[in-house]
Amino acid sequence: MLTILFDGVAYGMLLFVLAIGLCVTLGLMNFINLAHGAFAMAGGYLTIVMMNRYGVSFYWSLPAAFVFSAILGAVLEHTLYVHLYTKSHLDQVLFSIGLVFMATAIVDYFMGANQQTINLPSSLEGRVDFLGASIGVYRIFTIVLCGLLTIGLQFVLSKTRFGSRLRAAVDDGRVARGMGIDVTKIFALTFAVGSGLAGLGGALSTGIISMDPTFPLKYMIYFLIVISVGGATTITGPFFASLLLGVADVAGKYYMPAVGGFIIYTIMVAVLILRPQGLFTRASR
Amino acid sequence: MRKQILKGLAASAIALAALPALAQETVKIGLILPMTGQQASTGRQLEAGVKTYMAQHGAKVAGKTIEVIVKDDTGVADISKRLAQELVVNDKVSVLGGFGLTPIAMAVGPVATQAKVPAIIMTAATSVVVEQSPYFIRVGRTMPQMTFPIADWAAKNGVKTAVTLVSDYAPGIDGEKFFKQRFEEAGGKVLDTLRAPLASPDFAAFLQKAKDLKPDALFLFVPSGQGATLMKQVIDRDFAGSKIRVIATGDVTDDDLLNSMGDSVLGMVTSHDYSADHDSPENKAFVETFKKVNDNLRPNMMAIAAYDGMDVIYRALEATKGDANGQKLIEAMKGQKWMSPRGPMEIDATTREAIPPMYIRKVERKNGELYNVEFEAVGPVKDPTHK
Amino acid sequence: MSMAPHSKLDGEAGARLLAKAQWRWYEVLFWLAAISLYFVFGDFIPGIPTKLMLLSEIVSLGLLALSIDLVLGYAGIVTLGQGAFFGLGAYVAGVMAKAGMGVFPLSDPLLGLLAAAAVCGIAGFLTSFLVLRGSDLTRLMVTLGVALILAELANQMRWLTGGADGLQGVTSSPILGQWDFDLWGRTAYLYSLAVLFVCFWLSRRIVHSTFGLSLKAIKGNALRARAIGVPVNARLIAIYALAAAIAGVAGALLAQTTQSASPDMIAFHRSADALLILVFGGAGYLYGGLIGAVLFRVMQDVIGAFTLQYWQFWLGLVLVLLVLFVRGGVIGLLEGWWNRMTRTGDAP
Amino acid sequence: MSYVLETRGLCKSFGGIVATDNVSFKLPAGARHALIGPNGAGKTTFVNQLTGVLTPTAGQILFEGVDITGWTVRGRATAGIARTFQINQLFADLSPLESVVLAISERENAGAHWFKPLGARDDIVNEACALLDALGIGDVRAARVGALPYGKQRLLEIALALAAKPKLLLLDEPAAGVPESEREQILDVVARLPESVALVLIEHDMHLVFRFAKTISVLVNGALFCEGTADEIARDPRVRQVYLGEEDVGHG
Repeated sequence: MLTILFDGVAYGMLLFVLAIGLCVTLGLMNFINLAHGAFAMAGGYLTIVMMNRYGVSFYWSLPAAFVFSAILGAVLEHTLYVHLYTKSHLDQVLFSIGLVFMATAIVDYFMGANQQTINLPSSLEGRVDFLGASIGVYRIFTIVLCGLLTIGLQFVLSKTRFGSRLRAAVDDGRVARGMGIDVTKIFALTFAVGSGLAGLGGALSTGIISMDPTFPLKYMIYFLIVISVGGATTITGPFFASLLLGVADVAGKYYMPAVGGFIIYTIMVAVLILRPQGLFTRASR
Repeated sequence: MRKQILKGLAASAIALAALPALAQETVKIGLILPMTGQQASTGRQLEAGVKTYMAQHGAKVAGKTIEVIVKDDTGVADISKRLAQELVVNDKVSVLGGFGLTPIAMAVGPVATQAKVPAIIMTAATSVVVEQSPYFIRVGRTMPQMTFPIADWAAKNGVKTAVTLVSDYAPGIDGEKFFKQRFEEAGGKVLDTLRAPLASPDFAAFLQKAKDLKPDALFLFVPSGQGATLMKQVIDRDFAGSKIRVIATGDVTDDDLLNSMGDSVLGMVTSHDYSADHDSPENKAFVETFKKVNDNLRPNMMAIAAYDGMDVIYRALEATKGDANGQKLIEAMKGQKWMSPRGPMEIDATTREAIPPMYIRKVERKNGELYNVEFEAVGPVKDPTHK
Repeated sequence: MSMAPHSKLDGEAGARLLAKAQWRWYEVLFWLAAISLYFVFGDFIPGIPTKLMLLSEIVSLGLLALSIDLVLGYAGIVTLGQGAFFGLGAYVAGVMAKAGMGVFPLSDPLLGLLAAAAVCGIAGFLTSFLVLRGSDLTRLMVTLGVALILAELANQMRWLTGGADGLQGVTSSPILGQWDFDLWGRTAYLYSLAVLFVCFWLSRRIVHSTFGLSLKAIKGNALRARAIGVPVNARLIAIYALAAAIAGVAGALLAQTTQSASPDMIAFHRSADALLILVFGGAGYLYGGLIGAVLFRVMQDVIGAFTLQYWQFWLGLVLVLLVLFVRGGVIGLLEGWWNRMTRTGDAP
Repeated sequence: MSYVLETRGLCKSFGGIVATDNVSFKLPAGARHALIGPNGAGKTTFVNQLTGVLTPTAGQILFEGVDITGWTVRGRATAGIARTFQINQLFADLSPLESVVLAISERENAGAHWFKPLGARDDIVNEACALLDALGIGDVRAARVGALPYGKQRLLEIALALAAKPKLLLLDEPAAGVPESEREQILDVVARLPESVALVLIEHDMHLVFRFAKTISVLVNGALFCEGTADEIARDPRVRQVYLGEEDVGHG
């Protein structure tokens, strides 16, 4: 029971880190970036290449994946995405699906089509007993790391100057510009951080699942579910939504294998019908 | 009267059309493979296997030039069917081959029957497929052929209870069914049968459930190319620590992926007909050429099936002296026996089913790489479902 | 109120409105071209390969895109779940063909089409209530969610659908007991084209009617539409259900011509492809989906011929460039050119 | 005297903010009434409740003696309440003719006709043309609405409202933002509206208010501050104080 709960929480946390960048671009910049998974894939493959080809430690690969995806995000934001902010949601959807296709083919070309994984350092392998339940060390690692990230993000957004500037830029770009805030720069930075977090999520997920070129498409649906259930206007919304979905999915498959596959989709549709803005958002927005 | 004339005209038109076909100097082989999408790695291995065969044996047989046309069906059945029709009608291929998944073979079956073109099943492993068309020949293997040996081995080696975890699609369900049947016949007990969705990224719930049932062994089956994720999570769940043996068909410890799985899979026992490590001169030559032609890729069970598929076609053409007539070719394919890199192979003369040699293997480290090392030869296994 | 006397132009005003609904020469040309493809690619001319199976597939895909055009291009509902109805239609037709066991008229493809349209129309009606409110994003997600649930259902109901392996043993009977599906795809193409034309003609009538105008009005400004008395929800429900029925027919066509039905037909990429195709061709023109389907598949076929593994890259690139530089898809592009040409022609 | 519109104790609050405070209001048939008040007095909120865009927190709305409080926007539109919007709410991609044809078709219950092509009904097209001509925008009836000059768009707003043949017309700042040169045309149209239509003008422009309104209500902080004839209101010192301020009221 406790094991299942832990597995669900770890799965949810991973979903959260993978999806949070998308929440940021969608909720704060009102931009649908379905290619978000491609940045996660970039981080995942970077980890695989660094560890398997160059023998870099897993712990160093994580920040590297963040930086790599963030730079990739910043470059693409500056060259491509910046033209899309003013276009319709539909255009954004099509554009980013086009990017996903390209990313899939590029990764296939350079990395091959087969599943690739890493071997975790021995310090993260194995299981420990906790209150009588056996829990994977890596899952604990994931939970702790993602928890810290969440707190950090929440802090940055609500307590720092950058956070308040970002919120101002989002509320009304024109006014913010008038107040001397460099909106373009703030958006670029936000996008880069969002992509970087995806990269980190991708790197972390190589510890549980393996990478293949279809990753962005396969996981896109999960990201979107997290956001539509949690709403995209806060950090805490997607966070709780991820946890809910992770636990519901794992527990559902454990206790009711026959209907396990339906659970998260059903939750999503139910939430969207009852609360179109998401389960954890304030109704006023 | 008029009808008869028309019929006569039609007949002569067919005869005319047939004449140049006979005289043609090239024999075309159409391969329908998943080159993109979820099954892409399967497609790559199959294509690589064909390339290897051509590199070893050249493109000429019985005075004919062999031309291979590869089409990407992205692993989607309705596209495969269309491609098969186009290959037959436009490219006038004499043989079809490939088919990454059971439904794809099922979709192509009617085309093969209608066009009277032999179709070589290289990948699809559900038993019933081969019965869908009299022009189907299987050169791979079927689920019962793979699962019987491991079920027998488990029963003989102290495994009393087992849980099965398979992908929820036809071969997976076949695997579950035949493992349970054979294992329980041998006196074992299957405690539960778990099915994970085909596109499941997280096996945690299923694995935990299997672990909580405390069986002696956990039997696994997932499609080739998808074992890496599963094994990662199996290792993470520490079955060894709970004294649960993990056994599987060879698809899980796929040669293509094995090296990336790491030392944690050392000692895992599986059953299959092919290992890149198989000790025979035929296999040594095969692996060597394969790696040379395909950028140091390691061949897996898909590659060998494609290789043997080409072998069957070449030998059939030799037997017909280059006649690519579908009826003659399929007759020449039935009952073939030859020495394959995986050992002595045979095509059943009546059921058109492959009879591959089966082995029990254990993952070991050799020359710094992980291999499925064969330690028990089961011998040829006939598919028990065909009457 | 002191009304001004009727202006002399009134008759002309009505005629001009009516003229919008008249068939243009280029439309006739389009359909003639579609028919002529049968003779060009039907293996009648030596040296030209048969492409009728591909063309039949394009017709089915184009019909799916057309159904999306009705809801997106005219009524303004963004959907990522039209594949749900496509797949449902495919299963209905597949199950009918299988259950009919070749007994006329039970297994007749036309009956299968009607059944698919009816079932999908009802399914569309039932799910339409989910898309009535909410933003673009909510609608995208809800439609996608419905499609995912349906795909999972198809996967689970193995006894009816064959599960992940798809429906096996679908054999299509000859149409009306007369025309059997052949290896060249000749029957399949003519059949598909005829069905496409009927659906297209119906859609064309609809978008040029008052009902169609009210959809455009709702898309343009739902608040104002309500204020002038347009029953917005009823209209949206009607068009959504109708589009679902057409999508079901498209799916049924594919199932009958390829004799298969699998969860893949409901899968996300099917909906996404169709949406891409529509926007690629140009939404809101009816022809956008059809032209988009032709270009998309031909492009895939041509690119696939020289780069078997990496065609996705080029397809993605085309999409990205399209969004960045072209408004209104291929038809929008043509329209822009045409307008510029005629304008320079008018200049003295 | 029969009232075309009546509200009883109408209240609307958003969270803690009271936007409409116990408004009881009566409008006789054929009225020429103006609703005035300072910015943020709740005029548009009040109109939105009358037309059903917003649901009141408490109170009743009666139209021709029938309680319509729970009715939908469309139900009220069909019953005979029409409005123009303070900010243009038009169909940018349609032509004025199409817009009006649609409005008339809906009135005639012909909006759901899906088989006959648009323009097949001569009576509807003729009526639409006549209406557009009457409002002086007949010459641009085939143009794209989104491309029309602002003044013409304002006129189309009125045309769309009139197409429903309403018994009550709510004009929400009909001349707001219209350049001086096009202004007179709109004033003229408002002046010529048929007697049978009861008119409520929501307006800032006192010039316009005193030119047309026979009676006036003043709304302050969501509540009815005072009511009376135009003359009474113009002379009322309290109104001058709270609302009109320094402005010279007498000149209308």
